[in-house]
Amino acid sequence: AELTIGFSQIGSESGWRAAETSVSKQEASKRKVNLKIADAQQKQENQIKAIRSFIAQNVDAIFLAPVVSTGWDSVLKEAKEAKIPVVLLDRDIDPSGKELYLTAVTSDSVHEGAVAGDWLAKTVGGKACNIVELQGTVGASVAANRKKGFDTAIAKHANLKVVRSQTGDFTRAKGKEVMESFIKAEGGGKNICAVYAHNDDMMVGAIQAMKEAGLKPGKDILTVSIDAVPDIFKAMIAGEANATVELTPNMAGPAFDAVAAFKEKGTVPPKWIQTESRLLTAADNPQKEYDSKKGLGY
Amino acid sequence: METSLDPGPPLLEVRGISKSFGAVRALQEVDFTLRAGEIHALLGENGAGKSTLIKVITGVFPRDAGVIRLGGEEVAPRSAKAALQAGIATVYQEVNLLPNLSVAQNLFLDRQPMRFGIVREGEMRRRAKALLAEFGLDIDVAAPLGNYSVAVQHVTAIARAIDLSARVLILDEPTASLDRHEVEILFGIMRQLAGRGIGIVFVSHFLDQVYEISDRITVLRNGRLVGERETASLPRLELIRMMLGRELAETTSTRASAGEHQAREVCASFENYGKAGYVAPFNLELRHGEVVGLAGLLGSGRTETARLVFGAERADRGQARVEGAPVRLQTPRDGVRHGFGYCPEERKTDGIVAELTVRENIVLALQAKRGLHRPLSRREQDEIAARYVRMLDIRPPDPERPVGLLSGGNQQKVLLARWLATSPRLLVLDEPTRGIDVGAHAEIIRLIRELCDDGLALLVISSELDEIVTYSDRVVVLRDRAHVEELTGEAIDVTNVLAAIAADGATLAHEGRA
Amino acid sequence: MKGLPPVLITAIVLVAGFAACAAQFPNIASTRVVGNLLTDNAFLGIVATGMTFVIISGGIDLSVGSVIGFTTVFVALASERWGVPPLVAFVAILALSAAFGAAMGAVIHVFDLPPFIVTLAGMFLARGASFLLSTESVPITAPVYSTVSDFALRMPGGGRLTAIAIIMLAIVIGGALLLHLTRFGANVYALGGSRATAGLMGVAVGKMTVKIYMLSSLLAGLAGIVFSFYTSAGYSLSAVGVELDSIAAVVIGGTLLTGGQGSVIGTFLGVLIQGMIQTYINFDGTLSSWWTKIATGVLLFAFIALQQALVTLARRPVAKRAGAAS
Amino acid sequence: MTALLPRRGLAQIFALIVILAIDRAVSPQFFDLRLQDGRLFGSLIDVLNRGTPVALLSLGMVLVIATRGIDLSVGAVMAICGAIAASLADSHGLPVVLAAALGAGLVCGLWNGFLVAVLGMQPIVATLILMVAGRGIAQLITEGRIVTFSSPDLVWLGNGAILGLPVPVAIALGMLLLTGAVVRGSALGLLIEATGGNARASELAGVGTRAMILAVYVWCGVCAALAGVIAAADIMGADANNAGLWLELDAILAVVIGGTSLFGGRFSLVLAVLGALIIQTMNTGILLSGYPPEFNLLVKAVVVLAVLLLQSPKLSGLAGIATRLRGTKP
Ligand SMILES: Nc1ncnc2c1ncn2[C@@H]1O[C@H](COP(=O)(O)OP(=O)(O)OP(=O)(O)O)[C@@H](O)[C@H]1O
Ligand SMILES: Nc1ncnc2c1ncn2[C@@H]1O[C@H](COP(=O)(O)OP(=O)(O)OP(=O)(O)O)[C@@H](O)[C@H]1O
Ligand SMILES: [Mg+2]
Ligand SMILES: [Mg+2]
Repeated sequence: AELTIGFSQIGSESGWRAAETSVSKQEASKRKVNLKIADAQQKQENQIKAIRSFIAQNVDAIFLAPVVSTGWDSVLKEAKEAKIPVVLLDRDIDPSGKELYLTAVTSDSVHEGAVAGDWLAKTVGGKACNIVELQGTVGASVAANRKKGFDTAIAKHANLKVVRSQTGDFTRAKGKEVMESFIKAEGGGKNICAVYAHNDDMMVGAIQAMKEAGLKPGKDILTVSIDAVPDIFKAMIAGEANATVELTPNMAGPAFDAVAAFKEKGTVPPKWIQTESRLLTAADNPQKEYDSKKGLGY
Repeated sequence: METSLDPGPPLLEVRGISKSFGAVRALQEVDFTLRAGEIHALLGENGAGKSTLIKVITGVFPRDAGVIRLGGEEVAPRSAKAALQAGIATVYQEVNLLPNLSVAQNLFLDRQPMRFGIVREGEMRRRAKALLAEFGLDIDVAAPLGNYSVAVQHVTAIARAIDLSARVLILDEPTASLDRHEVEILFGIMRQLAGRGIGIVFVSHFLDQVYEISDRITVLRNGRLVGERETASLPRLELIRMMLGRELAETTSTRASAGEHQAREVCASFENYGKAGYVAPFNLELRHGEVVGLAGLLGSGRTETARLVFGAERADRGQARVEGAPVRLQTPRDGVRHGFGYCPEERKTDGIVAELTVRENIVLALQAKRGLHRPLSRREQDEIAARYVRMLDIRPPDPERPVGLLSGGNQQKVLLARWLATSPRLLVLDEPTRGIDVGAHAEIIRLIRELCDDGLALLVISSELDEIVTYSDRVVVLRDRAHVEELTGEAIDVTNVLAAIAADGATLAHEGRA
Repeated sequence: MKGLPPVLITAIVLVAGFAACAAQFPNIASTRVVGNLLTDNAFLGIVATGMTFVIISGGIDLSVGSVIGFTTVFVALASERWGVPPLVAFVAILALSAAFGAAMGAVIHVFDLPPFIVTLAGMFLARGASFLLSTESVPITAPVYSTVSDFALRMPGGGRLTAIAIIMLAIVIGGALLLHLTRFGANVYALGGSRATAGLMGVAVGKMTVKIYMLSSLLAGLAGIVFSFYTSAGYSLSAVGVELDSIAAVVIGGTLLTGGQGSVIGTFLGVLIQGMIQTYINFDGTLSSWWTKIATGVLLFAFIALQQALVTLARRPVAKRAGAAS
Repeated sequence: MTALLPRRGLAQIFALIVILAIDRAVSPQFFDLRLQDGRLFGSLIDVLNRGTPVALLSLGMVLVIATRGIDLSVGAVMAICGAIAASLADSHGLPVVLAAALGAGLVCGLWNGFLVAVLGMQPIVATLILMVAGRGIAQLITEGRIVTFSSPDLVWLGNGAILGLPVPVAIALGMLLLTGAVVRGSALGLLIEATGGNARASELAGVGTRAMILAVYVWCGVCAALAGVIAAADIMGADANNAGLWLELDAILAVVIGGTSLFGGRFSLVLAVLGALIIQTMNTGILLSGYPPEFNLLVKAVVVLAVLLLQSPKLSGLAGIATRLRGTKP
């Protein structure tokens, strides 16, 4: 029988998120799943409402991309009572709720930060390097995790130091504005050796700021960021960006398969289906990556 | 009027009060004494400082200097609430009640009858009804006050204050929008309260009323005390001289004869003009150089007629003509475009733009008439403003003062100036002399005559029959939202107008005309 | 002044909307959905009740969303990290938020500043303070929480009337009584009519202003506690934008933003109307993110326009009869 | 010239100077300026450049607020117009792009004005509708992506320079002069202030209050459109999700800091723009200070309150100084 699945999506706050939504739709139509998407406009209360209305509609399964890690217990309990399996996409929830969902298809955002940090440590080698950091939205768990992973990775290297860290709200415009002031504050950019941004969008903005200040991003200042959206590959092709860590937008695909197997054969999937966090640099054929990602709705 | 010879301790004693607003010295060392059981008139020109003195006494304005004693004890109320608690109840000059609350809530705000922390709505309404009944007002006290006319609102404010007054009652121009009948009722109640030993301060520009009701008079001029007299021993001319500081030029009535007015050209005419549920259809001709007065009781439909004529309200039947040509009057803009002007009766809400300066208020209608793309230069504005400030003696003579800071009478003059500046062909004045002092009153009546001589057509509403009779060439009498009678020439006198207003069955036949 | 006709109209609009939705998705007409509507909007109903008082008095309170956010973080940290019993934390946070509101009211009155801006600063302040407390979301494990969130009255048809929904209904009823039956309530309307006039009539304007903002913040604090029950967590970014939702609910409920008119029941209906728009969109489930926003806007417009039209229709004959100045 | 720069600007200018001084204290190179590729470069220029969108928004917002209205939709309108500009940029010439974007802003303004002036809705809800739906429309245009472009003309609008001044700053300056000329050069200013001060009285004096209200919302829409185009040009892409997000609050804040009452009436264009600069000077200072971002909002709250208290008529000390200064003037 055709499955009806409700997907409580966070919103469309970034290109990556839009791509995740459109890839989910593509994957659903591939598998002839009837996918109902409720967009929560970044609000947890809207997500809870959406889940409740999915339960009221008696869907076959619920996908949840949780905007925050806590606060899902009671609504997920309701889903459990109604015998509707829940799959978490993209982000994990608080450990106390482990038995309330079927599986979680997510990347490890601490790990992502660590991958970025390790790359930087390796690239810089032994020379001293002042890093500036563009954080995501204050309070967002992804931002905190990506910071944590990165900090742990560079803590092992005394020559690496984060000298400035401000929030760029995950957006291009703020990324550019914050980078502008970092450049002013750090002697016109001469004291900066690398930029780490919690997502590619902020990095694209920061690259513009560096160019406008007469600096050569990618050469004068190294860049590393996370997500792997098409535009960062464009910058790599132009030699203006150095590295990014991929976060795949295809979280729904594995989730559909897990639900189908569970519904048909009763196979219980592992609690965590971790997606790969690939490091991509200028050496990894950015043109090819760009072409393959262009049409995904970023 | 005979007053007791026993001096007694004064109930309210004010000594050496001064108050300045920036550079304007509104009060300078003013003394004022109110005895228990007396009705004390506080008089002066517009802007003399009467309202300011009252607000200083009740703590609305902090005073710069001076002392206030109540029953011999020094008091310093710092808010209206404190004054109320001390036993001073006040009706301020502008109707100061809340149109969004019900009549009953207005009467009992902050002192509602309570039980277990809950307002006893029924009890409150019953008491409200009883209170208003004393003024012959039988209205739905649960309806919002804003649904009622200014007159009703004013009566409500007075009723509230009277009910509150423990020792002192202050009434700042309470009679400005009341008709004779209601004034009579008010005076009756005031005498009764005075008889109980309450001291009453009464501000008015109607000298007849002052002589009728007051025991003593205090006169202010330019923020200074001119003097305090027994009413009985103060001749009227002497009083006017005290107020103005000069003699008042006599106004003479120069009414056109019946034949003369027929000969004049029609400026605007309205045939079978009306709006369902608003005013019954009427015929009205307004001629150049002629004053038409509208007389009637409160709520008889005078304001409604004025609004229809100007275009502030849309008629649903009939035909309007200007200089013989048919026109459509659907918005005030249409009226203004055809050279009409309209001074509304509710000055505060419909007239002035309080925050703007005197100059800006004066040029507003002219500018609206000229349109956006032809702005008046600052020089032209200054000239116009200066001209009318001089002509109408607006005080203080500072065109850059926000109009909201002017005294009530002076605001009225600014409104008049606004329309005069547009050189209108027809001017509709709704209660133009309300709140205007004797001097200015005479000035405005003179002005009305002069304007007519220059060919202006005037439609004037006034509750002052004497006044209407003085300047009108024709008087249209309204009753129950219909035009019932038209008096011309020699037929115009107070008795005839009163008869037409009062006649019930007798003139019903005329209604067929409408 | 009691605003009964507008309330009735809002109620009619709500019922009509509900019927239209149920016609398309029969599942909507169930006690389950109604129960969800009450539970999901419990915190909104509580803040909107407070907001009603503020708006009727002629003010506005933009800080409520942030106060909710702060409250959730405070309560979570208190019970999880600082070892304070939840009930003590509740009392503390209610006192704190009341003091916060009182302070805003005092600033508004004493310095004669526009409430919009003072409470905007309050919004920054409360949100900023919650960032300082914790930027992470903190799960709450205290036993009270599971007890309260598990409690529910079963309604026929599988619906659940949860504890927080009951709290909200109680607040709405209490708020309505306070507004319509007490001297305090009358003074709120008086302030909205005109602050200056209310002062001249003997209302203690300053005290009232302080009390009104205090009430609003207090209810925002309570809404924060309810929110923390709702999610069993404290999070500094929770309830972002709730101030706009609650203002919209108040206004949809027939309260005039200029003050002086309105009702708590109307606000409650406004909350339900908003909740229903969202339920409808969730049931539909085919809308992309952008169509969701567009549809919300269009439905908002439809409801307000319908309401406006009904109010105008309802007023017309009355205006004629009284000849009242419009 | 009291019309353009009223006497009451003292508190704002004082506030700006104090914040500039604080910025200098946290960042010693704050006042450094140098020429870089024909464009001035330095923190001061950043303040002007980054302040441009809010300054443009506040130019429209101040007129709306003067009529006793408010426009919550400006952020969404920015997003719509930025999206339109970005989608057309690579296929059409700059005039077409600008015409389309500004035209869209105008239509948005007309819609708001229609709801307020003709249907008589309360401004805050009327514009809330477009605030919610508008961002959806913008995302519909971009399909949720960041639409990038490379048209050098449009990019120049964001990153070019005129006489060393960034183009956006020059545009904002131009708009200030244009708005000032239109509003104070015609009778519009007076009629808007009258409408906001007392709409009933103005209507009776023959002022077309509906037309005034419609006009200010339209102008506000056009200003927002321009801000949207500049924001898109700045990052060479239209970010429908984030462009102009929450900027309506900043614009309102700027207007209020500029001394215009939310209850309508008297307004000042120059002071509204000054308000925008005060906000941006504070924001840039926060970025330069190096404090952790958790403090941003707290600092903002404290500064906003301080600036407002400075203006409060009740702060008698300062008021006394002001009147004395005013009194000594001839
Ligand atoms: N709030 C205020 N701010 C500044 N000036 C004021 C204020 N209130 C009154 N004035 C000024 O004080 C003077 C006295 O005004 P007041 O209202 O007391 O006059 P009045 O005698 O009541 O006149 P009227 O008969 O016209 O009511 C006037 O010049 C007026 O412009
Ligand atoms: N004494 C009264 N009792 C009850 N209602 C009244 C009274 N006087 C006026 N009203 C109400 O106020 C409404 C409007 O009166 P309005 O002021 O417009 O009439 P008017 O003829 O212009 O009188 P005026 O110009 O003398 O105030 C009337 O339709 C009536 O409902
Ligand atoms: Mg007076
Ligand atoms: Mg009348």
